[in-house]
Amino acid sequence: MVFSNLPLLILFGPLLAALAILLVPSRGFGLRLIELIHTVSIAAVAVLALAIASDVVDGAHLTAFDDWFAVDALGAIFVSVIGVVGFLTGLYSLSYIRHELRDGELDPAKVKSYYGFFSLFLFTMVLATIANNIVLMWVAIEATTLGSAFLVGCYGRKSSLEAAWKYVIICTVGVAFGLYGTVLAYANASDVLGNADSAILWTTLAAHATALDPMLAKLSFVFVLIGFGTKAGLFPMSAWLPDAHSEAPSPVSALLSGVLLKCALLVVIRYYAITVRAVGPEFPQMIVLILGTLSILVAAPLFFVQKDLKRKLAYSSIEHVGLIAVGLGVGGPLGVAAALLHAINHSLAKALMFCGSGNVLMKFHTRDLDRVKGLMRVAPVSGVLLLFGCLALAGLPPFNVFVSEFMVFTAGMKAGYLWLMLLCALFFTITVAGFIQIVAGSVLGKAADATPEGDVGVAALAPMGILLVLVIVTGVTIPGPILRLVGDATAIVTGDSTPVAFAMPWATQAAPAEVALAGPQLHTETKR
Amino acid sequence: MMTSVSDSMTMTLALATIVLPFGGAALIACAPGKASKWLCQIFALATVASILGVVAGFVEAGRAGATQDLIRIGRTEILGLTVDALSVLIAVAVIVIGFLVAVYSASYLTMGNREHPAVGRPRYYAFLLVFIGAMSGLVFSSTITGQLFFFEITGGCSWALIGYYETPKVLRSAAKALLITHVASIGLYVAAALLFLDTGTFAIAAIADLSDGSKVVVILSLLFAAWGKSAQVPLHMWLPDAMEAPTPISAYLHAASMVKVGVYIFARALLSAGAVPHVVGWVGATMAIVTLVYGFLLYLPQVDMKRLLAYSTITQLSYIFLGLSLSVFGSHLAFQGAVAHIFNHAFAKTLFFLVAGALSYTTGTRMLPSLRGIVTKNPLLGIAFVVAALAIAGVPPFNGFFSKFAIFSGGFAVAQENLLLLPMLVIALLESIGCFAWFLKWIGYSIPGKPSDAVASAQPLPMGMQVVLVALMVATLCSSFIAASWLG
Amino acid sequence: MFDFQLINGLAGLLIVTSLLVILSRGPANSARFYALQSFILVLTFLALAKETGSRELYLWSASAFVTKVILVPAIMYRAFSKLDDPRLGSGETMSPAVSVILAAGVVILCFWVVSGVALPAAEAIKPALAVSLAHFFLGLACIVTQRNILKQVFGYCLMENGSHLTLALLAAKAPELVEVGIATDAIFAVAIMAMLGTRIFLTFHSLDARKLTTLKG
Amino acid sequence: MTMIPSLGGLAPLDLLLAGIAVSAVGGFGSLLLRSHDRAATIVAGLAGILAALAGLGAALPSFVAPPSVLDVAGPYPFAHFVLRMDPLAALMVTVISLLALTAWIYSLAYVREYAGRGVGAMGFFMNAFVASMTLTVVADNGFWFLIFFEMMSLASYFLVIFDQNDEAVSAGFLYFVVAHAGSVLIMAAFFILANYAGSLDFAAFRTAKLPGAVSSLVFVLGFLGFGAKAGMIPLHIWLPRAHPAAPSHASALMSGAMIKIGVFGIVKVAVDLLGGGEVLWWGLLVVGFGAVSAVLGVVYALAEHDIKKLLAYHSVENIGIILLGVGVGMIGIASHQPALAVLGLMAGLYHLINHAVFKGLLFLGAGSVIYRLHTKNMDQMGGLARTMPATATCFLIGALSISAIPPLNGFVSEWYTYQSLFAAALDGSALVKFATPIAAMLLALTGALAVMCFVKAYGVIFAGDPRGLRHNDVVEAPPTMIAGMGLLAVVCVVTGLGAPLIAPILSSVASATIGAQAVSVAEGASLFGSANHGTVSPPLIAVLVIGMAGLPLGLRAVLSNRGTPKPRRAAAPWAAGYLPDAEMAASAGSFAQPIRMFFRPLYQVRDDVAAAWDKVAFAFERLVCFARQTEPRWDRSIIDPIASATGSLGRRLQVVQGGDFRIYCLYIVAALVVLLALAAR
Repeated sequence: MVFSNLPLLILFGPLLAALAILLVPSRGFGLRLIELIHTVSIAAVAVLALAIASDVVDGAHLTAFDDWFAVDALGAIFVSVIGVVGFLTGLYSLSYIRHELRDGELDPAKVKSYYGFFSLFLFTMVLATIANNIVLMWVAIEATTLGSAFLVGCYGRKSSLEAAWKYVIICTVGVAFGLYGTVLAYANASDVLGNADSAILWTTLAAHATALDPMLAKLSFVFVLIGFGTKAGLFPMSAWLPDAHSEAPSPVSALLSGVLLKCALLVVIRYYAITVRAVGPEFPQMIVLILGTLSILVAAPLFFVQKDLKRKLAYSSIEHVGLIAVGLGVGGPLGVAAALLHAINHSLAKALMFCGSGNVLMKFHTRDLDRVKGLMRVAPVSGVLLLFGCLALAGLPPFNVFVSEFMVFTAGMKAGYLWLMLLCALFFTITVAGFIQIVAGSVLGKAADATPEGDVGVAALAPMGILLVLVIVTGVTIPGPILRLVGDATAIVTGDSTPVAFAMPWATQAAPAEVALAGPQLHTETKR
Repeated sequence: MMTSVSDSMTMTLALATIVLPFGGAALIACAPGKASKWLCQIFALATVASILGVVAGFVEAGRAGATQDLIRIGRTEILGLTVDALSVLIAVAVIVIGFLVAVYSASYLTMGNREHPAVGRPRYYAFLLVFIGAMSGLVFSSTITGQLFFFEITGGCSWALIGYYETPKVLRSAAKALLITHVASIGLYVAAALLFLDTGTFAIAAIADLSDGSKVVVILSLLFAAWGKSAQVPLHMWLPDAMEAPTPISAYLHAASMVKVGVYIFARALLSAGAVPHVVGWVGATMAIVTLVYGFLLYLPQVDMKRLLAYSTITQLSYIFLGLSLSVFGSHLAFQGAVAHIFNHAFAKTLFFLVAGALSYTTGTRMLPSLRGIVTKNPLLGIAFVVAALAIAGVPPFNGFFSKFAIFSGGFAVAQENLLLLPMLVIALLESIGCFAWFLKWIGYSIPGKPSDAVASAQPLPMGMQVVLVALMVATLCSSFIAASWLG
Repeated sequence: MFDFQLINGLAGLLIVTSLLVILSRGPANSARFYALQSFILVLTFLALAKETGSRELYLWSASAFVTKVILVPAIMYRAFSKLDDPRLGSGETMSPAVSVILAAGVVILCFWVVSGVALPAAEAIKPALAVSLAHFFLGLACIVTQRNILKQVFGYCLMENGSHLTLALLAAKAPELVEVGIATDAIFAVAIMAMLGTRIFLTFHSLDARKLTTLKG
Repeated sequence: MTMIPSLGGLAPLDLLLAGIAVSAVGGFGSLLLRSHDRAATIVAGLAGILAALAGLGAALPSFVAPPSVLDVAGPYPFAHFVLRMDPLAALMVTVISLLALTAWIYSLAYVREYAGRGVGAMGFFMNAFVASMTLTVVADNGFWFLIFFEMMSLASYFLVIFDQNDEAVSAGFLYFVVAHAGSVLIMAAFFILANYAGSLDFAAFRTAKLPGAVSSLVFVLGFLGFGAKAGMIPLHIWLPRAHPAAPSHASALMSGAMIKIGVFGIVKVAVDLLGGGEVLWWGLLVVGFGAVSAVLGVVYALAEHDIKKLLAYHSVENIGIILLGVGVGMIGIASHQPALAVLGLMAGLYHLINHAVFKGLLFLGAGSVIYRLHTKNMDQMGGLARTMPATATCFLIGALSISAIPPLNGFVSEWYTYQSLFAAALDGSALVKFATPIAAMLLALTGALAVMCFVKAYGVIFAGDPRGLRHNDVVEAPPTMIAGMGLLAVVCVVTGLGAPLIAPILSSVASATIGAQAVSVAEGASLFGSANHGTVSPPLIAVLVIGMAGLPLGLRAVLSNRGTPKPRRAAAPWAAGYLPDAEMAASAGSFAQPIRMFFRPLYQVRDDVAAAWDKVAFAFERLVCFARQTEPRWDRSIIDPIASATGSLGRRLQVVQGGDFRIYCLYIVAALVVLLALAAR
C-alpha cells in the first residue's frame, strides 16, 4: 500500500472546477472562461487518471485519507475509463454545447450549469471508483445520480424533465437498497472483526471475507446487486436507463452509458468479490448470471424495435451490461477478465456511438431513425464514424467489442454454459441486425433534399476520431497495460491471489514471467 | 527453435499481405476520392508482390510448413500465421483475383456503365482492399480466433460492399448476408471455445490433440460456420440475394473469396485434425449432396445470369465440401481435389461473373433471355463466356474438370469401404451432368447466332476489363496445373 | 434493557408518524409530520447512543437534527407549499384504511423477516430493526402508491430515514463522516427532487405522476 | 511388315506427338489468322495434312511392332501422362489419320462454303478435334483418356454448332450432353477399376483382379458410356442430328472416326482392360445391341430425305454391324475359343476400318453436292451424275461399299462378320446357338435394306433429271475435294480387294488385343476356326475374283455416262406417253414409301419414344415451376418469420417499459424478492 496524493488530486480537481464554474457569471466573456475551466478540469482528470493507472500498472496500490480512498488494479481500470471517456466526451461537449447554444436549445445559464455539473458528475464518479470505504461508495453512487440528474434534465423540455424525474426516483430508490446491503456487510464485518473503523473498508472486508456470516453475506449481496444493479442498468431495474440516455445531451448520454454504468458495476464487482470469498462462487455467480441473461434477452428485442436512435443505444447498453454480468456470472478468471475487458471496450465504443448520435442531432435535429437518412452523403466523416461505431457495437472485428464478447463466450463455454452462450450469441445477432438497420436506414441511403450538406466541426469529430482509434487499437491488440490491469483486477476479484492467476487471466499453468504482452512482435518460434 | 532468415522473411511477407491492404484502405480513407481507384490497384499489386515473395520464400525453404505466433498470452496462441502449401495456394488465388478485380472495378465503376452508371467511391475501393487483407488474414491464420476475427471482418466488408448501391432492396440483401453468416459464425465461436477449453490454446493444430468426441463437436461446429459462409443449405439464402452487389464484388466475394472462407476453414481443420471420426464425413457429405441437388434444382428457373451463377457457386462449393468430407474417410486425393477445386473454381467463377459484369456494362442487362449472339458482336466476351461455362461445367481442358476428377476419384476409392457413399457419388455425378447440360444450354442460347437487340447495341468493352478477362481465361486453362503441381 | 425498550418504542412511533406523512393532505402538512418523525428518529439515535456509549452516534444525532429536522423539512416546506394541483388532490390511490392495513402487513412481514436473521449485535433491538426495515418499505409503498410526485419525495425521505435507522442500529460505531455523507446526500437529493418537482409543475402544470408516462417502449 | 518405313528413326509416339504439335500450331495459327479466311484455311489444312501424315507414319509400322509406351510424370500426382501405341491404337490412329488426311485435302476448297463465318475458328476446332481423337486412342491412363475424350467432344461440339442456327445449336446440345453423360459413365468405370488396380494407368487396369460382379459393372458402365459415343441404339439420338449439322468434312470425321472411338472404347474396356471377362452375356449383350442398331439404323435411314441424316443413320447401322463382330469376339473369349474370339474381333475391326473409309467418302460426297446445291434435301437433287461425274463416281463407290457389294470393302468385312456369327453358332452354348443365327439373319436383312437405301440415295441424287432451281449452273466440285474423295474411293477398293493381305494383319491386331498368343485365323483368304479348322472360304475367293473382273466394267459403265445422253430418254415408255419430268422420277420419299409401310411398327417405336420425350419435357417444366416456387420459400418460411418474430417480441416486451416509474419501482422490489428467495433457499 502506497500513500499517494493522486487520488485526492483527481478527486478534488473536478470538484473545485465545478465550484469555480458555478461561480463564474454566465454572460459574455464568462462562457469562454467556463469552457476553459472545463477543459482544464477534464484534462486534469484524464492526466491524473492515467498517472494513477500507470502507477498501478507498476504494481502500486495507492491509498489516501486513512485508507478511505484506495486505487487497486480494479479501481484503476475504471478510473482510467472515467479519465479517458470523460475527457473525450468533455471535449466533444465544447462543440456540441456551442451548437445547442446557437440553436437556442440552451441558454447561457444552462450552459454554465451544464459544465458545472459535468465536472461535478466526474467528481462523483471518481469518488465512486476510488472509495475504499463501503458507505462512501454508496454515498458516491447516490451522488452520481444527483450530479447527473440535472444533466439529464438539462434541456428543460417536458420529456427531459420526465426522464430526469424518473432517473432520480428510480435510482435513489434502487440505490437505497444498496445502502441496506452496505450496512449489512458492514455490520457483518464489524461483528467479526470487532473493530468498527476498519470494518468499513473494502480492503479489510475482502481480506477477512472468509470469516463473514454466509447468510448475511448473501443477503447483503442481494441488496447490493439490486441497489447498484439499478444504477448499472441491469434488467429489471434498468427502466430509467432508456429515458435518461435518450433525453440527456449526447455527451452526457455517452458519459452515462460509457462510464456511470461501469462505476455502479464496479461496486457490484467489489461486493461480488467479497461474496465469492465469503460464500463461495455459486450463489453470487448464479444471481448475477440470471440478471445478466435477463438483461440480454429483454434488451435485445427491445433494442431491435426502437425507432429513436439514442433510445436504441440505451437498450444496447443494457444488453452489454447484461453481457458483462454474464461474464461475471460464469465466473472463473476468464469470465471475470472478460467482463472487465468488456466494460472497458463497451465504454469506448458506446461513447463513440453516443457522440455520433450527437452529430446526427446536430445535422438532422431529430433522433427518429425514420427521418434520419443518408448521413454519409450529408456528413461523410460523421457517417463513417457512425458506421464504424455501429459495426463495433455489433461486435464485428476488428473492433474491440468483438474481442471481449468472444472472451465472455469462451468463458461461458468453459463454465459449461454451452446452450446459454448460444442463446446469448443468437440474441447478439439481433443486435447486429439492429445496428445494420441503423446504418442501412440512416447512415447510407439518400438524404432528404432539404438537409444541408457539410459536416459538423472538427472539434466534434476529433474526439470521436480518437475514440474510434482506441476502439480499433484495443480491438486489434489488447495493449499491455490494459492486459496487466485486467489480469491483476481479475485476481483481486476472484481472490485467487496466487501469482499464477495474477498473471494469467486465461488460467493455464504458465508462470507470470511468461506473460508475453500482446502486440504484433514476431516471436521467433516455429512449430511443425 | 531458431528459424532461418528466409523463413522470417517469408513470415513478414505473409504478414504484409494482411497489413498492406488494410494500410491501403486507411490511406484511401484519407486521400482524395479521385486517387482511390489508383491507390486500390497499387496496394493490390503490392499485395500480389508480397504473396509472390511468400511463394518464392516458401519454395526456397523446401516447402516446409511453418507456423509463427503473432499474439500469444502465456501458452495461449491468439493469433498466428501458418504458411504451408494449402494457405499459400489459396492466398495466391485470393490475392491475385483481388488485384484483377481491383483493375476491373476501375473500368467497371464509371459513368460509361450501362447498368449502374456511377463513378466508384473511395468507400468501395477501401472495403475492397480491406477485404483482400481480411481474406489473406483468414487464410494465413493459425488459430481459430484469427479465423473468427477475419471471418467476421469479411462478413462486415461483404455487407458494406453488397450494400454499395444503397437501395433499400440491396441493403436488405446485405443485411441478410451479414446476419446469416453471423449466425453461422456462432459455430466458430463454439469451436474456438471448446478447443480452448480442452487444450488451452486456440491453435488449429491443437485440434489433433482433442479426444474423438470433442474433435467431432469442434469440427462440426466449424462445419456449421463453413456452411454459412459457403452458402450451403440451409444457410444459403443470402448468396442469391447478394447478387445485387456491384458485379466485380459478386465476382470477388461470391465466387473467389468470401464463399471460400467456409470451405477453407473446414479444409484447414481437417488438415490439422489428424484422424477424424467418420461421422464428420457423413454429415458433411450428406449436406453437400442435399445442397447439390437443391442448388441444381434452382438453376432451372433462373434468368438473371448472376443468380444462376450464385446457385452454381453454391453447388460447386458443395463439391468442395463433398471432397473434404470424403477425405475424412481416408482419401487424400479427395482432399487435394477439393483444395484444388477451391483454387480452380475461384478463377473460373470470377471469370464468369466478370463476363456477366461486362455484359451488363456493355448492354445494360444481365438477363439471359435478352442476351443472344454474344460471340458475333463481341468475340472476346463470347469466348470468355464459353470458357467460363465450360470450366464450371467441368469440361477439359478447362480447370474445373481436373479438380472434380480428383474428388470423384478419391470418392470412389473410399466408397468401396463405405458403400453408402456410392449413391451420394452417383447423385453428384448426375448433378455434374445436369450442371453441364444447363450451362451448355445457355452457351447454345446466348453465344452463337444473330445478336439480340440488347447485344447488338452493346458498347465496346474497356481495355482494363478486356485484359482482366484474358488473364482469367488463361488462368482457367492453367490453374489446375498450378494447383496440382503445387499440392504435389 | 429498559433503554432497548425505549428504542423499540420510539421506533414504533416512527411507523405512526410515517403513516401520517403518507396520509396527510397537502405537502406542507407532510413536511411538518416529516419534521416530527425526524425528531423522533433523533431521539432514537440519542437513546441508542446512550445505550451503546457510542460517541459517533451523539454526533450523528446532532447532524441528523440539523439536516432532517430542520433543513430538509424547510426545503420541502419552502419548495412545496406553492405547488398545488387541485385536480389531483392528495393523489392517493387507496383509502387510508387500506393504507393502514397495508402498513401493518409490511411491519409484520418485516418482523418475520428480521426474526430469521442471526445478528449477534442486534439481538436486543430486533423490533427496532424490523421497524426500520418496515419504514423503508413504507416509504417505497408511498412512492409506488401515490400519484402526487411530491408524495414521492416524502416517500424517498421515509425510505432514507428507515435505512438511516438501520445504519444506526447495525453500525452504531461507524465513523461520523460516513453519516455526514449520507445526510448530505439526502439533503441534495431532496433539493434536487424539489427543484425538479417545481420545474415539472411549472412545465406540466400538474403534479400527477401519470402525466410522466410519455417516455415508454 | 513395314508398309511405310519409319520416318527418320523416330519412335512412333514421338512422331505422333510431333504431328500433334504441328496440328496445334496450325490450329492456333488459323485462329490468329481468322480475319483472312484463305490463309487460315491453308494454314490449318497444311498443318492438318502434315499431322495426318505423321499419324499414318507413326501408326502403320506399329500394327505389328510391340507396343511402345511414353510415360511422363505430368503435373498430376495421381495420374501419369502415359501414351501407348499398341496395334489396336495403331489401327485407330490409321483410321483417324486417313480420314483426317482426306478431310483436310477436301477442306481446302470446301470451307469456302463458310467464308466469312469463322473459317479460322473452324480450322482451329478441326485441328483440335483430330488431335484429341488421336490422343484419346493412344492415351494409356484413365485420367488423360477422359481428358482427351472430352476435348474431342468439345471440339466437335463447336463444329456441330458451327452454323449457329437453332437446329445446329440444339443438335450440338443433344450431342454434347449425351457424350458428356457417356464420359461420366466411363469415368465411373475407370474409378472402380482404379480402386482395384491402385492406379489410373491402363497398365494397372489390365492386371487388376476384379470380382465378377464388379467386373460386369465396369463393363456395363463402359459399354453404355462408349455406346453413347458410338451411337448405338438407343443411345443414338444425338447422331442423326449432330452429323448433319456439322460441316461435311467434319461430319466425315465424326461419322468415320469419332464414333469408332466409341467402339474402340468398348473393345478397350471389355477386351483389353477387363480381359474379355468370364461371362458369356457380355458378348451377347454386345451382339444384341449390335443387331438392333443395325436393323433399326438402316430402317430409319430409309425414311430420310436429308442426305446427311440418311448417312448418319447408316452410321448407326454400321456401328451395329461392327458391334456384332466385336460381340462375337467377346463370346469367343468368354467361351475360351481364341480362334472365334480373334475372328469376331477381326471382323469388327475390319468393318470398323471399312465403314470409316466409305462413310467418310459418302459424307464428303454429300458435302460436294451440298457445296454446289446448298441444300441437304435429296428431293431437291437429281441428275447430278451428268454435272458432277467425279463426285458421282466416288459416291457410287462409297454406296456400293456400304451396300456390301463385292468386291468392295464393305462386302469383305460383312462377310467376315457372317463367318464369325456362323462360327459362334456352330460351337457354343445353347444361348449362343440361339442368338447368333438370329443376329446373322438380321444382318442379312440389314444388308438388303442398305442396298435398297443406297439405290435410292444414288438414284435420287445423281440419276434421273435435275430437280430444283439452280441445277443448270451446277458444275463439278473443285479438284481438292475430288482428290479427297478419290483417295478414299481408292482405299475402298484397296481394302476390298486387298482383303487377303489385310485380314492377317487385322487378325494379329485382334489377337494382340485379346492378349492371346497370335492365333492366326486368317491366312490369305482362308479362315481357321478353333473348333473346325480349315474353314476355307471359297465363296469369298470366288466373289472377289468375279468382282475384280466386274469392277472395271462397272466403273467404265458409270464413267461412260458422262456426256452421252441415254437414247431411251426420248422414248419414255413407262411414262404412259408423257415425257417424264423431274416430278415423275422416284423421289426419296416415294422410294421409301413401301418400306415405311412395311416397317411401320419400327417407326412407331421411334414415334412413341418421341412422345415420351414430350412427357419428359412436360415433367421438366413442372420441375422448373416447382423450383421457381421453392426459391422464395426459404425467405418466407425462415427469414421473414424470424425477422417478424423478433420485431413482435420486441413490441410485446415494450409493455415492460410502460412509462410509469412507480411500476418500475415495483420491478425493483420484485427482483429483490425473487433474489432474496433464491438467497434463502
